[in-house]
Amino acid sequence: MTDPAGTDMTREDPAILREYYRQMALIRAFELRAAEMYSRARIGGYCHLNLGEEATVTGLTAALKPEDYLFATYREHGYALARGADPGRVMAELFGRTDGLSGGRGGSMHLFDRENRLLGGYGIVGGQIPLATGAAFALAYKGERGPDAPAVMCLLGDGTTNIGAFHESLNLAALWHLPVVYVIVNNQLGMGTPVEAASAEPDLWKRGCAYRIPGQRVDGNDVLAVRDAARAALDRARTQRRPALLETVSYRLRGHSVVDPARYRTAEDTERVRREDPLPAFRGHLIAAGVLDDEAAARIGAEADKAVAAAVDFADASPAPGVSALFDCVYASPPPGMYRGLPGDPVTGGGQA
Amino acid sequence: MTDPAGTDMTREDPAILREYYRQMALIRAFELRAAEMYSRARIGGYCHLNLGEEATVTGLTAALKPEDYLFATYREHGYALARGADPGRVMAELFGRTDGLSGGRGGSMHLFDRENRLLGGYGIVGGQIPLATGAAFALAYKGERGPDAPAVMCLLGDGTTNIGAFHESLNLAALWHLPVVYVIVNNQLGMGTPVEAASAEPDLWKRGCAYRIPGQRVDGNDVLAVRDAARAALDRARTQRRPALLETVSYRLRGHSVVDPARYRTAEDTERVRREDPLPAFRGHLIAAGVLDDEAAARIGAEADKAVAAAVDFADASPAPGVSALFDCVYASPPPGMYRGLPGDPVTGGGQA
Amino acid sequence: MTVLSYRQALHDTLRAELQRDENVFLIGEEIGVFEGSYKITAGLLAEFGPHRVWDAPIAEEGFTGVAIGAAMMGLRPVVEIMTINFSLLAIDQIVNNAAKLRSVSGGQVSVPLVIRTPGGGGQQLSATHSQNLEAWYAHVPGLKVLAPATCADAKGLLTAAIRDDDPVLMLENLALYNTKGEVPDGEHVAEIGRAAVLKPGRDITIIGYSRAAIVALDVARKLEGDGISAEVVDLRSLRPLDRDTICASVRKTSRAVIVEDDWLSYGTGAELAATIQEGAFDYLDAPVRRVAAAEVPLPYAKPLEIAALPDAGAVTRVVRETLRGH
Amino acid sequence: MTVLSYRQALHDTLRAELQRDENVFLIGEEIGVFEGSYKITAGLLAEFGPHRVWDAPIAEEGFTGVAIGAAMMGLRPVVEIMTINFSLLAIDQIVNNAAKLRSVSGGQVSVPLVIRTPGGGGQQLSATHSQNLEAWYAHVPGLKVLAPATCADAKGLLTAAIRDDDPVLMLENLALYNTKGEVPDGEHVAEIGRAAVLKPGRDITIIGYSRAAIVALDVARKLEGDGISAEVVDLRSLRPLDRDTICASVRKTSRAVIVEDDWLSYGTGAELAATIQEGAFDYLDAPVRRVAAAEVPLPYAKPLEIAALPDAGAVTRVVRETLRGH
Ligand SMILES: Cc1ncc(C[n+]2csc(CCOP(=O)(O)OP(=O)(O)O)c2C)c(N)n1
Ligand SMILES: Cc1ncc(C[n+]2csc(CCOP(=O)(O)OP(=O)(O)O)c2C)c(N)n1
Ligand SMILES: [Mg+2]
Ligand SMILES: [Mg+2]
Repeated sequence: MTDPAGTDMTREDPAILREYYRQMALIRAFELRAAEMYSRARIGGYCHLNLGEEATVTGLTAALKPEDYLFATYREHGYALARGADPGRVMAELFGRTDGLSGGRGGSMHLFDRENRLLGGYGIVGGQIPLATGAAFALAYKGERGPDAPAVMCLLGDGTTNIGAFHESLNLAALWHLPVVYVIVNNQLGMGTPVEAASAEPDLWKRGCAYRIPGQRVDGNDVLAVRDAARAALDRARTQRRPALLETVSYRLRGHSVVDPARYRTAEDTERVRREDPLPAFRGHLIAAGVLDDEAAARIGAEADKAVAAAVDFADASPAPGVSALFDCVYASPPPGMYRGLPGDPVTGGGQA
Repeated sequence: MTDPAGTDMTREDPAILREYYRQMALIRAFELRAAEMYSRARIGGYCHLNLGEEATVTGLTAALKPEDYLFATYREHGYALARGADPGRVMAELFGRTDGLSGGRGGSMHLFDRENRLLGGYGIVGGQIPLATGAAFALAYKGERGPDAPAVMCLLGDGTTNIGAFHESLNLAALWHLPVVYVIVNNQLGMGTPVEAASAEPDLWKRGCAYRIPGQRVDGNDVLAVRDAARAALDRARTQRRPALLETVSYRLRGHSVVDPARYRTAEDTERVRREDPLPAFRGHLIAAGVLDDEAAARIGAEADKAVAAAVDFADASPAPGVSALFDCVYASPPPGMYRGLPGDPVTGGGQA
Repeated sequence: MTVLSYRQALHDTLRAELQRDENVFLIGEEIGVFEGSYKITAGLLAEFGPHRVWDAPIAEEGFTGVAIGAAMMGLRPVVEIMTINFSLLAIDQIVNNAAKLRSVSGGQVSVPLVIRTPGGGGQQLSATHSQNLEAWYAHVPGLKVLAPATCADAKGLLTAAIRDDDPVLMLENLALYNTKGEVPDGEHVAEIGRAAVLKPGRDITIIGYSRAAIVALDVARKLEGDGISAEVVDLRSLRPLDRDTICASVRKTSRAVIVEDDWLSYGTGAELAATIQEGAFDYLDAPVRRVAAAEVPLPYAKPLEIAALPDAGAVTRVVRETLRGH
Repeated sequence: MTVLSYRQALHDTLRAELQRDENVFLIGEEIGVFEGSYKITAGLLAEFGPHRVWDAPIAEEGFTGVAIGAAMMGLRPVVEIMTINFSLLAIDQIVNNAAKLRSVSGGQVSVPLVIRTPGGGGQQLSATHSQNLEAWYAHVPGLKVLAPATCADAKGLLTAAIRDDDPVLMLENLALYNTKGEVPDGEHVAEIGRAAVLKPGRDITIIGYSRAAIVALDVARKLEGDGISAEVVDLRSLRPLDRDTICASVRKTSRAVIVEDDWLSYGTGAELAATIQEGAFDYLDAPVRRVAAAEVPLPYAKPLEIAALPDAGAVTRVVRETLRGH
């Protein structure tokens, strides 16, 4: 793992560094507010947060070009924001409203933003991996190659490396030379299971060995290290059509989802939560490097809070979808005879003499 | 790959070497006759032969102790024979007769011989791998360990390393320290697909790297090399509860199944068929080492033919199962209400006034 | 009798069976340290240790197959698949191995296996996490599929399943875990394959299983006040299906409504309606109607979710229509 | 019109669509060098090259998911899954992704995908290789499920499927590949969702799809000689299901027999019987009967296999019973 303190801030444009901090602060504020909204029953279902992954999210999305495609997991609010989605529309999706990214149909686990080339959050563990591989297949099929060609980034969790779809997809990507970068967002837990209890090779970045896919591990709390590693891997994908496996290591600050009190955490784990929080760490580095001062940091934090408050207001004001919309979006071309009954409706128009 | 000529025959008991040759000859004779019986419509469905894999089959089963368990693929006639099943009962299974190993219910792809601890041939690619892992789990659960403890051998084809079940199973076996040896019987083709066209890491024995499972490749045409490598891996499994991955390399002499004319083979491939036939090669080595002479070899061949002819007679004489047996073997404890209708039978006893 | 939650009844049964037979073990994701996604296995790792309670990596196909293989060797695994939605990853192992091994081996191999898995929508878990796919499993010879509605059956059927020598899919339901009811004390083994008449009645039969049977019972009780006497049949088992009890009830009442949480077309209710029209044809005074989920990937938004799922209101309406109709 | 085999009709359609639209590509195991397990794709690799015809490793979940992902990007993949039995490995991708992406994305994503896969028993392929699991897919909103019986429909429905913007499961049948029939020349696109009356009749309706529709037609033709006028309805599409055509036929004939190759309980016929008893209740003069496969993992031995599968004899018997019965 690289040492975050080791990254040379002085080579970076201070405006970009501040922008990264702004993004991280926005994600933090958004996720804290989402948790609150969940506890107030404004959000339902499952709600998985990026708390503790703000540097990873920011670094990975910073490496993406606008033309690139991103496939995410159910833990994807931050990616939607960092990719450019309007916070109000993201919050509206969590609220299940018509102005949500998917009109309230998908909810927290299924954020799609086609315009910003976010091709979805996915709830079935590993289900997104073949799809992302297929998107890369489509890019290769269309013959796009070179430094300006789009590539695909596919996110997955540490626990997800143990499922069959991971294996099948990486093999296909390597075999067919597809421009895709698989990123293992190792937050050190899959629900309550630590990496070593789930993966016989806990150095997850090495698991590409079975497909001759090069791997790399970076400190997920180091936004610049994450960005640079992802950028290099994406560039290799663009120009050489070689998939890559990148592992970012950070720490999940809260439970698996909002409802999980994480009682399985040890006292030492709790201490790590404090120690491994990327937001104050990055702020500290920026202040030390003279890129930010306390006042500017506070202002950025306040702006993030304001943006999130506005997002909540927007979501609140957005109407819930009406029942007449129930059968929308099921088929692109719904054939005439398709049954569209509500519970208890007859299956046919008549038949009783 | 080891050189078959390199194996030191002089250290082996000549009786054992002749027994290996006898087994290989029996498998060869059996498979040739099975092909013939298929073309005469005495065998139906799919029928996959071990032609070209006789040294692998014999070497692998020679490494097994009677207490060990074997899980096979649909290409398993030879393993059933080498494991001790009566050739007549194997042939009867292929004929679909009541004296078949499974009473004619399973056919060529599903040879089971519980007594000889052959826990099945399996038709879904990769389907046997989790089961074999589970059998090893049961051994570990029961606490058996040490040089006399049983272990599990699981066969799979080269093409099968690309399916999810392979990945999930190897991870579980390594994580839970299960006494199982996975053997990739690399016959260089999965149907018409060469290894390099299917596996991004064509050195298949290396694919254990993703689970810290040690791998090894041996010449599948060298019965002694196969046996010794399998034995070492099984012993490690027994004593240290460590899974292993063993790759044997041989060449499929005919089509994927009896009905496949293998038109996709090149002229060079056909030349390899001649060159890589393990049976004449082993005979040559044994003769050169003075373990066998032409006459003895001919006698063994003749005995194999006789045994197979007797197997065909036995199978022929065995009755086909009667329709009254249709619902046998579906449930261990069939509940009273279970529907057992033949096509067109009513679903209930009555109901019409 | 003791009043317990459905969750507690399942938990206590697992505990009792772990105590009774050391060949019984539990395996699944997050059932140990995390104490189960729905806390059915809470405390069992602490009590029985990691030798009996196995936290599995996210590998449904792998660990379900491992359990099947262990069952072939004589162990009695109880698998938890977190929800039935994830069972799709393991379905090849369940359908092509667990259900068929006895048959393809000509009886040489038994698979004494239980797969516990909850179905059910209504928790705003959206399209991929709210499915009711039990009709798929009920279609497959070689499997038994149980679906307890009551807390007593949660105990009785799970006990029966664990002691059964065949592979059993035990369908639980997210919406039932917190319901409470009387549960027999001590040993309680229900018979597999018998439906239960939860409430006798004369005018109409309402048929359900799992959560839907409870909805049916609620509706029937309310209708009693309006002078409508509805009989409620709780299937308890989808495979085998107790056609005799179903048809006997309808022969008595002459009318039937089916309540099911799955999608209407090709769902469980289709089999029930098909069975009834065949087995009680001359007794039927009205078509058998089905109250099922609307045929959409279940949306997240609450109003859409509510609209898509069957509820007491819809059942009541269809019961009244069925009584009036002919 | 030209007389072609069902296999040839499928082959020619794939070829024509590959020529017509360069976004169409084929992917599956052994479809290229090996020319297809059942030779549907013979010659297409040679003609179109590896850029259009992709031989996939044995990784059903992976390559099916790849096709779905490619479809999300606007390509039009035609996947071959060697038989429907192996689709279980890919079923999560089909049901949780292909069928739901449009919905969970609120319409942002389309999945113009075709999965071709044959079902069918009767080839002595035994328990794991002889299944008819189409009822599972027909149950799932978001999918379309087509099942051509005739050679003309093999062409017309496959063309329609490839040009459709939704995910379509195209059920083929091992027992039909060698059958022959007239196929319209040139462009021929069938309408998705319409059943066909293969033979009009007055006395009884026999309903089937895929191979079973051909069996139904054979039986109906033979019965004509005995003065029995049977109408034959070929569903052609299981999802959507053309309930109007089915019910209209039964309202005319008052009796119905269903022929299906899958297992009886919770099979496709259950939905048909349920639909008919609801949609034609007052017209029915006898219970709707189903002729389906016996509920066993299909045994290898020929006499057992024959006994387990529906055939013309069983259909004839049940038709006669249904005519006599009431
Ligand atoms: C196939 C499947 N199995 C199980 C689950 C339940 N589940 C949801 S998230 C999760 C843990 C995933 O862990 P990881 O991959 O590390 O991602 P993280 O949640 O830490 O981001 C599990 C088991 C699921 N959604 N899909
Ligand atoms: C899941 C699944 N997919 C496809 C098939 C069809 N199939 C049967 S054998 C085979 C090739 C297997 O190749 P390999 O693993 O090398 O074994 P071999 O036949 O060479 O022994 C295929 C694709 C199957 N039986 N199961
Ligand atoms: Mg994690
Ligand atoms: Mg092979």
